[in-house]
Amino acid sequence: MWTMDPLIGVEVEMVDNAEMMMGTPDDDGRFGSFGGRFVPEPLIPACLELEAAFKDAWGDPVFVEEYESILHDFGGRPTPITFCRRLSEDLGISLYLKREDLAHTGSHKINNVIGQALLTRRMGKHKMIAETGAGQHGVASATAAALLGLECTVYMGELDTQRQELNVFRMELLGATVVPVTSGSKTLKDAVNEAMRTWVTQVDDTHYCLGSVMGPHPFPWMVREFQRVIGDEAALQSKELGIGTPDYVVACIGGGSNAAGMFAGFADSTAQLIGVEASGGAAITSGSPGVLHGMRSQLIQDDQGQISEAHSISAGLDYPGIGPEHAHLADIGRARYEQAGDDEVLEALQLLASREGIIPALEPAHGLAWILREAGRGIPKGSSVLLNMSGRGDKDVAQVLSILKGRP
Amino acid sequence: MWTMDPLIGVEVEMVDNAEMMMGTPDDDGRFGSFGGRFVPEPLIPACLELEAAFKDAWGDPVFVEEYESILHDFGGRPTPITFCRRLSEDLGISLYLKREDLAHTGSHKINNVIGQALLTRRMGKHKMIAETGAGQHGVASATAAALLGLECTVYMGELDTQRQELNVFRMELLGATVVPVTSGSKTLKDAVNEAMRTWVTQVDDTHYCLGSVMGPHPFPWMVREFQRVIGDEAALQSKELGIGTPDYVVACIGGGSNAAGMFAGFADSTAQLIGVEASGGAAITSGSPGVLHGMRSQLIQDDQGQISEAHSISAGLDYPGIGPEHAHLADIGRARYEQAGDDEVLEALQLLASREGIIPALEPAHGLAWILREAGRGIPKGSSVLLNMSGRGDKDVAQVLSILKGRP
Amino acid sequence: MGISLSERFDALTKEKKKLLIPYIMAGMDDSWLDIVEAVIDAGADAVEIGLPFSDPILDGETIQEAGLLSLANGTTAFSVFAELAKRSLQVPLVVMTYYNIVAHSGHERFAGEAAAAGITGSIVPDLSLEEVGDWQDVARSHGIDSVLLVAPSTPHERTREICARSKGFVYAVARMGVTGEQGALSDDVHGVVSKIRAVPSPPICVGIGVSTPEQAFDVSREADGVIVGSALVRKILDGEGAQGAHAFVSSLREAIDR
Amino acid sequence: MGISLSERFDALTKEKKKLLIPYIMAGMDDSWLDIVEAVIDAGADAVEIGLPFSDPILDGETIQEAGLLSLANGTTAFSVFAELAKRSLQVPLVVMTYYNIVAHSGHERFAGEAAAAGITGSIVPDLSLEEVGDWQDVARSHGIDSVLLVAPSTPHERTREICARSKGFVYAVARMGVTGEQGALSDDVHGVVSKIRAVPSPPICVGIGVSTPEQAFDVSREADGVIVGSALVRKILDGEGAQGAHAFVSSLREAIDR
Ligand SMILES: Cc1ncc(COP(=O)(O)O)c(C=O)c1O
Ligand SMILES: Cc1ncc(COP(=O)(O)O)c(C=O)c1O
Repeated sequence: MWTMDPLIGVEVEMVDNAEMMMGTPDDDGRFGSFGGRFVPEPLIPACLELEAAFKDAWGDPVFVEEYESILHDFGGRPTPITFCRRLSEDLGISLYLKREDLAHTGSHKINNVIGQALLTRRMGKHKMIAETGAGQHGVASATAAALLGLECTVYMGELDTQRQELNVFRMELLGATVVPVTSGSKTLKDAVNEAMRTWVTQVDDTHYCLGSVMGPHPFPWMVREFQRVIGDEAALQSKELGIGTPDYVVACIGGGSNAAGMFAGFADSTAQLIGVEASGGAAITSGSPGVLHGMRSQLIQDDQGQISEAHSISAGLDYPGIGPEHAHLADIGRARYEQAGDDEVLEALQLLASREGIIPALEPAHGLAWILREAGRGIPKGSSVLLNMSGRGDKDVAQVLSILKGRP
Repeated sequence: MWTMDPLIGVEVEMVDNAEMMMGTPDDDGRFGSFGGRFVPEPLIPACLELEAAFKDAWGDPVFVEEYESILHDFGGRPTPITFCRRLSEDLGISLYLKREDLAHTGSHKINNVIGQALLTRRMGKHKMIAETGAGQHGVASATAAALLGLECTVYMGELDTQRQELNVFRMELLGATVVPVTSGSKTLKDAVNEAMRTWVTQVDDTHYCLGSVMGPHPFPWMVREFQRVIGDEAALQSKELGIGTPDYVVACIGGGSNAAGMFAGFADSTAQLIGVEASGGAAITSGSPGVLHGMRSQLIQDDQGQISEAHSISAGLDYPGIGPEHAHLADIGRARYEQAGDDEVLEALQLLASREGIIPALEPAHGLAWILREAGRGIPKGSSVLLNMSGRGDKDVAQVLSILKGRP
Repeated sequence: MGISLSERFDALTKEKKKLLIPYIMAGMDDSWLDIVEAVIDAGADAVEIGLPFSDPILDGETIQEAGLLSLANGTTAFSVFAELAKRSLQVPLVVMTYYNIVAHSGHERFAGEAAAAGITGSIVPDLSLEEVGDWQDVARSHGIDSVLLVAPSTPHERTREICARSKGFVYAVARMGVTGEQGALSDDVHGVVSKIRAVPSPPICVGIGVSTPEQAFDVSREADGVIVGSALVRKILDGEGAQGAHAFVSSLREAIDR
Repeated sequence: MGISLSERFDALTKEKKKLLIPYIMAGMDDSWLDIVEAVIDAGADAVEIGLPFSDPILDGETIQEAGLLSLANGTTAFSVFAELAKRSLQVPLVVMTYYNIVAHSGHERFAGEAAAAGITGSIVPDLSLEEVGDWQDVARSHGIDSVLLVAPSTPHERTREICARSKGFVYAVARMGVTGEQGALSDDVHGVVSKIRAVPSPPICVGIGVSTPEQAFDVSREADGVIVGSALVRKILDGEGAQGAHAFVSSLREAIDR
C-alpha cells in the first residue's frame, strides 16, 4: 500500500490506522466487537486486580527488566531467525523461521509464563494454576513456577493425561501437581473450565496462568504483550538480516498466542499477516461468533451454541475458540486466516526435517503446510516469508511415528 | 596461584605453562603420552587428509565465519549462562549453568557436527557416517547432514536402537539411514567399530563424523576445537556477568567433548577443572592406559586388555574410553576427574528440575551430583561453580519415569 | 404470559415470607416438568430452570452431570421453551444458562420465546455487570427480569452497582466456588449478605452450596430467600423422581418457614 | 625357537615359490592346534595365528565371530603361547592381533613369551607406520619380524617408507575394507601390488578378501604370496575341522603353484 503524501509530495508507505493496530484494548477489554470479560462475578475482582497489576508492572522498568533478563539468561532469548536455504530454492521464495523451538522448554510458551509468574509474585500470590492440552503450556508453567518458587497445579483433560504420560511426568519432575480433568469431553476446553472453577475457590493466593491469548480481559491482551517479544525481536532481526519487512508473516493458531506475539511486531508494517488454523479446529474460518471462557470470539459450535470439540493431528491447536484479537484482525482484514489439514501437515513436518534439519512441532507445521501449498500460487515467487517456528517436534515424534509406521 | 613478577614488581596471576594448556597436539597427535593415530593403514590417508583439511579450514576466516554463523542462526548460539538462585542459596555456593541444553537438537553435540559437516563438504565429500549411543550425536549428525544436503548413515548398537526407538525415528525423519550394529556387545563401542569398518570401504566420498574427542588424530583435537566455542563463550560471559573466573568449572565426561570444549575456555585460568565420569564408566578414575578406537588413552579393560562395556544410568556416558587429552590433563594435574553414581544422579536431576525449572540430561546431572555432594565440603562455601549443562533431559524422561515409578 | 418475578418477590418479601427457589436442569429426565410441578406444589416461590451448556464454568459435578444428560437427551433452549409453554405454572420461572446459549439464538428471539413460555427471570452468570446491559434491555422489553450475582469477592461500590441493576432478586453467591452440595455452610454467607444489606437492593437470595433444610434455615435467618440446586438435582439423578423432589422441597419450605 | 620369517620367506621367494599364509583364530575351537598342523601339512609356508580382541576394527563378521568364540573359550595371549610352545611347528608363525593386547602385556613380556612359543612374525594392524617403532624394536630383539600393511589408499612415498620398515613380508591389503570372504577379487589388487613393486620391499603377500583357489591363483600371478583368513575360518566355524582345513589349504596350494 503506497500513496502520495500531499504534504511532502513523495510516495510513502501507507498503513491503515498505523497507530491503532494491535494496541491496547478498550476499557472493557474489547478488540472491536470481540473480547470482553464474560466470567461469573466471583472472578471479576480477580480479573480487575490482574488488569491493574499488569498495567502497573508493564509500565515499571524494573519489572520489564527482570522479565527480559529471565527470558535472556534462563529462556534462551533472543531466538535466532534461520534462513531455509534448501527449501527456499525448492519453493522459489525466501523462507525464514523465527526459532521459538529453541526457547527453553521447547516453545514460545515460556515467554508468557515467565511474565505471568513474575506477576503472580508481584501480586503477593504464591500459587499458580494452569490448564494444558498436550502439555506444552503445563510444562512451561511448571518451569516458571519452579524458577520462582511458586506452587503450581496444572489441569489437564483425563484423556490428555493418558495420551501424554511423559509430559505429565515432566511437570511432576518440575514440582507441579497435575490434576486430571474428568468433566465434559475430558480435553483442553474442559481443563480450562476446571481451572476457572478452581480459580474461583482460590483467588486470594492463586493466579490463573492462562496459556494463550484467550479468556477474559486482561488475559488476551496481557498474554499478547508477554509474547510480543517474538515479533519485536523478529522485526529487528529482519532489518539486521537485510530481509526488511517480510512479504508474509505466518503463524499457526491454537488459541493464537504465538501468532499474536509475532503479528504484534509487524502489525504496523506492510507484511501480510497469515494465521493458519487446523482444519479440524478452525474457529475463524469455520466458526461463528460466540462466548466461551470469558471472551466473545469466533468459536466452533453447533446450531444451538453448544461448543464443539476441536480435532486435529496437533493437540496444541485443538481448541474450539481463538483469541478475540484474531477475530478482530480478521474482521478488519488486517490478518488473513487459513487452514491446513492433517496430511499436508505431516508432509510439511517431514520435509522441513529432511531438507533443513529442523523437526518442527505439529503446530507450526500447519503454517509451513500452508506455505508449501501456496508458494508460487497465492504467494508470488520471490516473496519473503517469515514463519514462526513456535515449537520443536520432539514432543510429537512418538505420535508421528505411530501414524507413519502404524506402530502403537 | 599468585606470584610476584620480578620485572614489574606486582603480584600477577600465574598459570603453569599458560601457553601450552590445551594447545595443538604434536605432529603424531599426542597430548603428552596419550592420543596418536592407531588405525589400520587403509584409514591413515583419510586421517591425514582430514588433518590437513581441518588445519586449512580452521585457519580460513571464511570457513570459521560460516561455522560461526550457522551455529548462531541455526544452532541458537550463544547459549546463555543461567544463575541458579535457589540452589545456590541451598548450597552456599554460586552455581551457574552454561546452557548447552538450549542449543538446537538439545545438546552441545550440534557444535561439533556443524563443523564436521562443513568440513565434509569442503573436502568434496557428500556422505557422512556417524556412530551413536543413545542417539544424541546421531540426531545431531543427521541434522547437520540435512542442513547441508549430505547423505548420512548412523551406526547404532542393535540394543540401543531398540531402547531408543524414538531417536531412531528422529534420525530417519531427518533423512538419515540408521544401521543397527549386531557385532560385539551391540552397543556404542561396537557402533564405533562398525563405523570405522565402514569408513574404510568409503573413504573416497565419505567423512566419518565422530561424536566426541576420541578416535585417531586429528579427531580428539578437531572435535575439541569445534566444541571450544562453549568454553570461549562461557569465559567471556563469566567476565560480562561479573563472575570473573569461576572457582570451579565442571563438566560430565562420556568421550569428553563437552568437557573439553568447556575446559578449553578456562585451561589458562585459575579455575579448577573437574570432569565427572559415571561410576560405571569411569575410564580415568577406574581405568588404565590402553589403545582403542585409534587412540592411546585411559580405558576400562580386563586383565587381558579386552575392553569392558561401560554401564551407567546414562547412555551418553557409557563409553569405556575417554578422550586422550583428558587422560593427559589428569596426568599433569591440570584437571581432576571424579565419579558420580546412578542414585545421586537421579536425585540431582530431580532437584534441578524442581528448584530451578531445568530438567537436565542424565549426563550433566552427573556433574551436578558431584557439586551437590561436595558443596560445603570439597568445594568451599562461597565458591563460584560453573557447570556445563551439556544437554536437556527430555530424551531421558521416559527412562527416569520407569526407574522412579517402576513403570515399563 | 408468566408471573412477574419482581412483583411476586417484592410482594412476598413485604409479607416477610422467605423465598424458596429450587433449581432443576431442564431435560435431564423425561419427567422433569412433572418435577417442576411437584416442587411448586411443595412450596417453591419460583423455579430456576437450567438450560444445559457444554461448558458450564460456574457449575460443579452434579449440575455438570445433569447438563450432560440433558444434552444427550437432545435438549435445546427452544425445546424447553416449547415444553414449558404447554403447562401453566403458578410461580415465576427463572431461566438459568450461560451466555453463549442466549447469544447464539440472538437476544430478541431468546427473550421472545422464553417469555412466551412463561419465563420472567434470567440468570446468566457469565454476563457480568459490564457485559449484561444489552441483554438486560432486551429481556426487560419482554418482561424478563435479569438477576445479577454478588460474590464474596465483590467490593462495596461494585455491590451497590450490581444491586441497583439486578432485577427480581439479587443472587448472593454463598461461597467462592461453583455449584455443588456442601457439608457445611460457608462462612462467607454472612459477609456477602450483610454487604448487600448495606446498599439498596431487591430481595436477597442466597445460592451455591445450600444443600440441606438445616442450611436453608440458617441462610433464611439472614437473607430473603434461598436457592437450592445441586442437592435437588442429585436426588433427581439418583432416581427419586417427582415424589422425592416434592418431599425434599417440602422439607426446605418447612425449614425456612420455621 | 621359531623359524625366522624373513629368512624363510626370502629364501622361498628367491626360489620363485609363491607363499601361502593361512590365518587361524587361536582358541576358536578345541582342535585349533590340530588345524594349524593340518594346514602346515597341506602346504602352508607360514601360519598367521590370530589372538582375539574385543574390538577388532579391521575384521569382518567371520573373524569377529571366531574371536568371540575364542574369548568365550577363555583364550588369552599367554594361553595361546603356552599351547603353541608344546608343539613344534615347522613353519614360521606370525601372530596377528590388535595393539591393546600387546600393549596391555607390555612389549617386552609379550615379545618374550611369543618368541618362546615359536612366533617369529607379528601383524598388529592398528600400529601404523608412525606408531609401530617401539614395538618393532622390542619385537626385533626377540627375533620377531613385524609386518606392516600397505593399503590401496596408501600414497607412493608412504608406500616406500612402509616397505622399508616392514619385515618378513609386506602385507598388501587387497581392497578398501575389512577381512571377509568375497565373491570376486577387488580391482584394487593390481594397483596395490604394482605400487609396492615400484619400491624396494620384502616379499609382497596379499590378504583381506582372498577367498577361493581361483582368487589365490590370480593374486599369485602378481604378488609373492597370499594370505587367506576368513574363508578358512568360515570352514572351521562350519565344523569342517582339520580335515576340511587340510583340503581347502591343499587346494589353495595347488592353485598358486599352478
Ligand atoms: C509449539 C506450539 N505452537 C503453537 C501452539 C498453539 O498455541 P497458540 O496459538 O496460543 O500459540 C502450541 C500450544 O500448545 C504449541 O505447543
Ligand atoms: C547431553 C550429553 N552430555 C554429554 C554427553 C557425553 O559426551 P561428551 O563427553 O563427548 O560430551 C552426551 C553424549 O551423548 C550427551 O548427550
